[in-house]
Amino acid sequence: MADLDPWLAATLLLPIAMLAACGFARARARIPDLLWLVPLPALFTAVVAPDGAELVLPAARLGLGLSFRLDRVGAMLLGAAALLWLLAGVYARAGLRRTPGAAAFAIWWLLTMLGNLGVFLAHDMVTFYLFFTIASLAAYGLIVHDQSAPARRAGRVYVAFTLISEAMLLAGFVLLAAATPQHGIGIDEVVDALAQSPWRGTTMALLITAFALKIGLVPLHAWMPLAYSAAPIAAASVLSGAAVKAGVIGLIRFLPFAAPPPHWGQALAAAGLVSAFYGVGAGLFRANPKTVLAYSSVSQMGVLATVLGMGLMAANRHTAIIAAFYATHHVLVKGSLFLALGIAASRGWRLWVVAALALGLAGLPLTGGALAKAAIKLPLSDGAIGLIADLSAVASAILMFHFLRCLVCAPDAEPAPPATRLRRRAWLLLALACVAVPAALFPRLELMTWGEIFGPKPLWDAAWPILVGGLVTLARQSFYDRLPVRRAGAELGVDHALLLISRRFGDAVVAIDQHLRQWPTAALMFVGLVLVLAGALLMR
Amino acid sequence: MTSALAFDLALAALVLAIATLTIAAREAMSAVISFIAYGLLLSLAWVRLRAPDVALTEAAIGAGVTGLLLLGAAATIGDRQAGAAPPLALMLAAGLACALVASGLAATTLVLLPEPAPTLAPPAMASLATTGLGNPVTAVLFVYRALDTLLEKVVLVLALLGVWSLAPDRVWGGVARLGPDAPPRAMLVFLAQLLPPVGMVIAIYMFWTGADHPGGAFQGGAILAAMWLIVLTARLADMPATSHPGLRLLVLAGPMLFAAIGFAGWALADAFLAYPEGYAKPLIILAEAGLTLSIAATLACLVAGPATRTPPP
Amino acid sequence: MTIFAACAALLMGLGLFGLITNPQPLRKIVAFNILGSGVFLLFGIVARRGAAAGVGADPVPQALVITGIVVAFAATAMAVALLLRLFADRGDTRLDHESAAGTEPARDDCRPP
Amino acid sequence: MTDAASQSVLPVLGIMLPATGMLLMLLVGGRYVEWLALILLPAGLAVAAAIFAAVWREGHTLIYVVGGWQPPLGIALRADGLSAAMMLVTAVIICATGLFAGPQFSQPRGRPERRAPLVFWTLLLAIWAALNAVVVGADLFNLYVALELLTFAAVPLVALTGGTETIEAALRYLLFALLGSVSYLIGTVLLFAAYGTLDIALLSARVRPEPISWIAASLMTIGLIAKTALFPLHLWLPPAHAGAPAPGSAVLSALVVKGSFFLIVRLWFDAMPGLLNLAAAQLLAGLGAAAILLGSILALRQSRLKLLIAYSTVAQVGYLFLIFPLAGAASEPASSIAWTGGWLQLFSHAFAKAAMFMAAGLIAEALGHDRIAELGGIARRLPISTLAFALAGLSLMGVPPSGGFVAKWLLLLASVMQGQWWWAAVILLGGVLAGAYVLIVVGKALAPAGAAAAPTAPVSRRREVVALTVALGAVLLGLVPLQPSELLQIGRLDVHALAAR
Repeated sequence: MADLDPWLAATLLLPIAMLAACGFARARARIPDLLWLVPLPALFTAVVAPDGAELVLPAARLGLGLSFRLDRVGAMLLGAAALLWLLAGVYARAGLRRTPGAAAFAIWWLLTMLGNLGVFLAHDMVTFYLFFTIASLAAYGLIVHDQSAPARRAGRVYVAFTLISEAMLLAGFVLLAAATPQHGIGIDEVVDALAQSPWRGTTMALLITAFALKIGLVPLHAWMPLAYSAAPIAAASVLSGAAVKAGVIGLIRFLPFAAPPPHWGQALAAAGLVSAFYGVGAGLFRANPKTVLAYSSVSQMGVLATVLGMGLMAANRHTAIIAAFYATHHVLVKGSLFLALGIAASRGWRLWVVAALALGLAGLPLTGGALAKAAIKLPLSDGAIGLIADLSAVASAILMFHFLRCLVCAPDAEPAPPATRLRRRAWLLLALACVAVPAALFPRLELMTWGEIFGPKPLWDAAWPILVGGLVTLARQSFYDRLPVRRAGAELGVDHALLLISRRFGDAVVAIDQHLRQWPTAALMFVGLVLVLAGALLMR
Repeated sequence: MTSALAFDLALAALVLAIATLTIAAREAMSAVISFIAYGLLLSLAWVRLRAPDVALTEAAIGAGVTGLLLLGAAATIGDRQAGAAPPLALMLAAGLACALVASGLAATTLVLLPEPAPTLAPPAMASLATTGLGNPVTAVLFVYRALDTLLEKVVLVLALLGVWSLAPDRVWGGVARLGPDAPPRAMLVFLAQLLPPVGMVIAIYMFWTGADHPGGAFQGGAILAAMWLIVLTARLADMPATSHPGLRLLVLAGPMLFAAIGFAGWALADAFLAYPEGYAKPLIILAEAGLTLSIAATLACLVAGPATRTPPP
Repeated sequence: MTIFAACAALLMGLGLFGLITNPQPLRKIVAFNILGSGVFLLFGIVARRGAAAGVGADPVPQALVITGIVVAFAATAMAVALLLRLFADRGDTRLDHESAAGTEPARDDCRPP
Repeated sequence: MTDAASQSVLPVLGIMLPATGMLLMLLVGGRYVEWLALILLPAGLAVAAAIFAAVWREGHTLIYVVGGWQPPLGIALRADGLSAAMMLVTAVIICATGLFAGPQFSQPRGRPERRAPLVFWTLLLAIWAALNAVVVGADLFNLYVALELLTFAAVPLVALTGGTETIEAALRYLLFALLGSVSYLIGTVLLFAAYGTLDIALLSARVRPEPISWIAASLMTIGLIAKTALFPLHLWLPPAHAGAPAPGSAVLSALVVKGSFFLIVRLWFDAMPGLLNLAAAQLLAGLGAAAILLGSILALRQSRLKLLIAYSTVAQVGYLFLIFPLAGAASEPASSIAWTGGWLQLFSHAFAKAAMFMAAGLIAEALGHDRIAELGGIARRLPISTLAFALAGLSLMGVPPSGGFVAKWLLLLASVMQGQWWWAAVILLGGVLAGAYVLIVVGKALAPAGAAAAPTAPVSRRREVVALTVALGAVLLGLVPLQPSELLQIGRLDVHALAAR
């Protein structure tokens, strides 16, 4: 069966089966313990399934169905995400045991995972939209898990952003289909047909905005610090590490690298640059390590958007794989940094591991981050842009030093339950993967040789931003106490204002409705409509 | 022709005046009373429009039974506060809108209708012979458009079910209360003894003649219902309980008989609700007989309303 | 016939006005009946216009009116029964209770912290 | 209508089987009512399936001339592709509702007859007969009688629980529906006066674009809109649909409001093809758009679950009216796409809304209330009902694979292709708002129970499974192809040929 890869099928069926099992009370109690098992088939798929493995559900032959395909880009992200889901699942297990909301958490977890894994495999727009939506909506449950006021607020903001992103995505997809012969929905064919689309500009705008919302490009990032600060550590880890990559894979899949329309590359790159620096700037004023990491995500996704934008400008097909590689590293490193917050990593040798991971984001030599930075240097290598890339590395380094400082100074973000040995091992494994996975994948990219990485010049190139960052941090030390530290997402007082406005608006609508539903008004409206409709019909 | 015109003019003016009175009356009771007068006058208009069948129906059901129903309701509710009248601006807007609608409809009927008017009278008359009936309206009701009539009987039964369903749970299947609790007046009792035999004769005549002359099941049924209601109001007989199998059979026999004849037509003649050659008239009279009784029972029960007392043991 | 056509249109307008503006449901029901009889009269005019083949009025619209009158009566009966039940339960016959109290104020959990 | 058509008595059976069944139920009463329902529901489903199969297989309309009297004098019944699909969906939902309502409305053995069961089962069958009469009716006055049948069956269903609010809601519903009926009747008599026929097929050949047609059509359309509860004529719907018992709400929201909508489409697409001009089509869809946006916002603002669902119906009905500008224009294939999308929206909403009301009914039964703020922990106690609600909600939001998604996709595609992007914006915004109100409920249901959570009453597992199955029906509808359906075109007039005439 050429079109039915068993691993691929198992990747999706296992989470679904687990979800189905949640319908039974006895099974439901056991599910939280088994969460970590669920991404195993996905991990195998990513490792063993051949490039181009396909899965087409039978219904697809009738018309609408779901079709999946694994390629190198998808496999990298799928593997990294599955690994993170697995280890974060191990981590979550300890905290969930016999807590009242465990089953609900497990359901949201499984749904988010299902959506997240599926989105890397989707081969047509409907499938993509399905899994993208599942992951996005289910993440709401993870964010509001502890039902505290900040969590509910974060959930509300997140849902607003997500639903708007979904709507824009759907609009973009419909425009893509409308421009495709026979209104096909295969991702390859619609992206090819985009060049001839009469709505090319609108389509690009909708898709880029939708995915930018998902990856939190400034100014569409407002939900991200709130959500990651409010979510439990395990959830924040998978959301920031894995779930956000749905937006990255979206950009990779749907940007027309082969025949890019003018200006969109510049726009995306510019937005990415703004995000890259804004994230750092904003993160420096936060004290909560979770919030700092969230802003780091804003910044890192900005870097990624810049890479994709530059690739689009240059019509460089390789951009996809490079961006995927960078994202793969980010999956693992951001996931493990979040998990570090719950295992008392602020002391002893573990602090050094955290430091290596954190500075890896700035390209610390001999880490996975250095490879990731090296890979994206290619599209970013020319002149002024190269300088900006270096500056971004410096900025990342400064932010990460700040994070380390917050980690050391702040008490554990989630003191109870105590860090178990299992949790620490899971975390350590993940930290190892941050080096091992990029190292294993890097040669396959065939971008450059190890020699080009380990030469003295490249090592120096990677190291000096860290040194500069460290020096700046030391210099900053003296001001530290004077700096105003802001609460997570405080600049988002806007959401209160918006909430108030929408509440006013809602009240107005309710008032209108009550008025319209009075008998004389409604009956008069009836007569009025008869007259208006007759008038409209007579108007020829 | 001018005297006829003058009569029509006077009639129309009177109808409109009484209608205005009905709408504008201060008290519910006077509105209902003028509505009954309005209905009776309107049946005169129907006579003028050469529609005696409709005139009879309007008088019997539109004015008669409806009037009884509304009288009862008005007597119970009276003019108790039902919310304020809408603000003046809304009244004005409503007046304007209704004036627009009325003038639009008047213009439509007076100006836009085609000449010569399309009519189905020729085919209806041409086929009349095959039905054996003399009254084309009855032919339309029971032959050409029998499905409408059948469904409308179902509507009537459904309305009765709807009314019955408003009984509180504890008195379900009980007896409907009719009229005031006070003992009936002697005059009413006298009337209730005098009228029903006459009414029944008229009703039977109406239904019987309906095949060939104006009249039929509706009108006959309505008169029977009225007679029954008089008897009930005068306490000469008791309303049967709504769970009484006999009452339910009475209500349902007509529609079910009609449906059975329809299905028999499917089996024996060519089509559902077709009548076998030569048997049309007897079958229609049979159906009408059943329907007259059922209509009488249904209308009376509709006027009597839902049960208010528990069924007798 | 022209007279009755105008009469029918005016009756419909009158009935409609009563139906819209009268706050008392019983009066609304009466107004509905006037509106309905106006419509039926329109059928009568159409029937009369269709006089042909030796009959004074087209029998088809006449039959439709008879059906219509019965349906209107059924509607009246149901409305009156509902009204009487409402009156028995509540002692008044206002129809705007629900719209005044149906939509409750905002939920607590949506209030900004 | 297309020339090819075959005589079949099935449409008559579709009406008369439930109608006579209903009369029989009233006659026998008591416990026999449920036994009769047990026979009649599958029989009616079989008739609907047979009609569907016949139309599907033969590819043309089934016609029955009642009593052998050809229109215009007589009455014909016609089952085209659309009627067949409507009948099947109706039958499935009615049967599911019957299964769901079984335990709730059963007569105790050896005790006097109870009110609610007898009334419920008879009304269920009456609604079924009426809906079938509406979808196969081909005569405007016959359709009027069918509509009244539908109204008179729906109103007592609203008042079935007997609460004062429901009585008031039923009275408002009845009075407003009567206003709609009268308006429809005026249009009918005007058309008869102008063209001498009430038969839809004959009318479509005779009707001319002239003022009397437009006046008649506007009266009929607005009258039907009042019965469909399209904004701003929705005054009666929320209290009526929220006040009825759960199986009643399911049928009312899923099917009854669609009956009158179906007739609006019959009127404009079959009886008066090509007469709907741009301005009027935009007006109708504009009302639909207002319904989508304001209905969804109002749904968001409700504090009671059943009212939220009822307002969601107000919103979802709005989508149906987008069919007029999108499918009415002569621009293939966009208009066929919109046609399929519109009907799919109707079908999938029928399933989704029925499932939602069933689930909400079970939740209310378990908790003793349906206040959204206090739903915490219900997912633990009624996981199946919560899942049913969530799946139905996903269809309303338009998440694939669900009928709601395919419907929205096709409607969006059609509006983009016709350059009427404003409808696309409305559809998308409606999806966002639907997502918000569904997520609020599901989020609350999955949240842990509050400290003051009341003990829950037990709920029948079978009824939960019925609700879930109906919700799965909405999901399964998403497996139809993403393209115009041929079935729904069977028996349709060739509008564009007529427009060119």
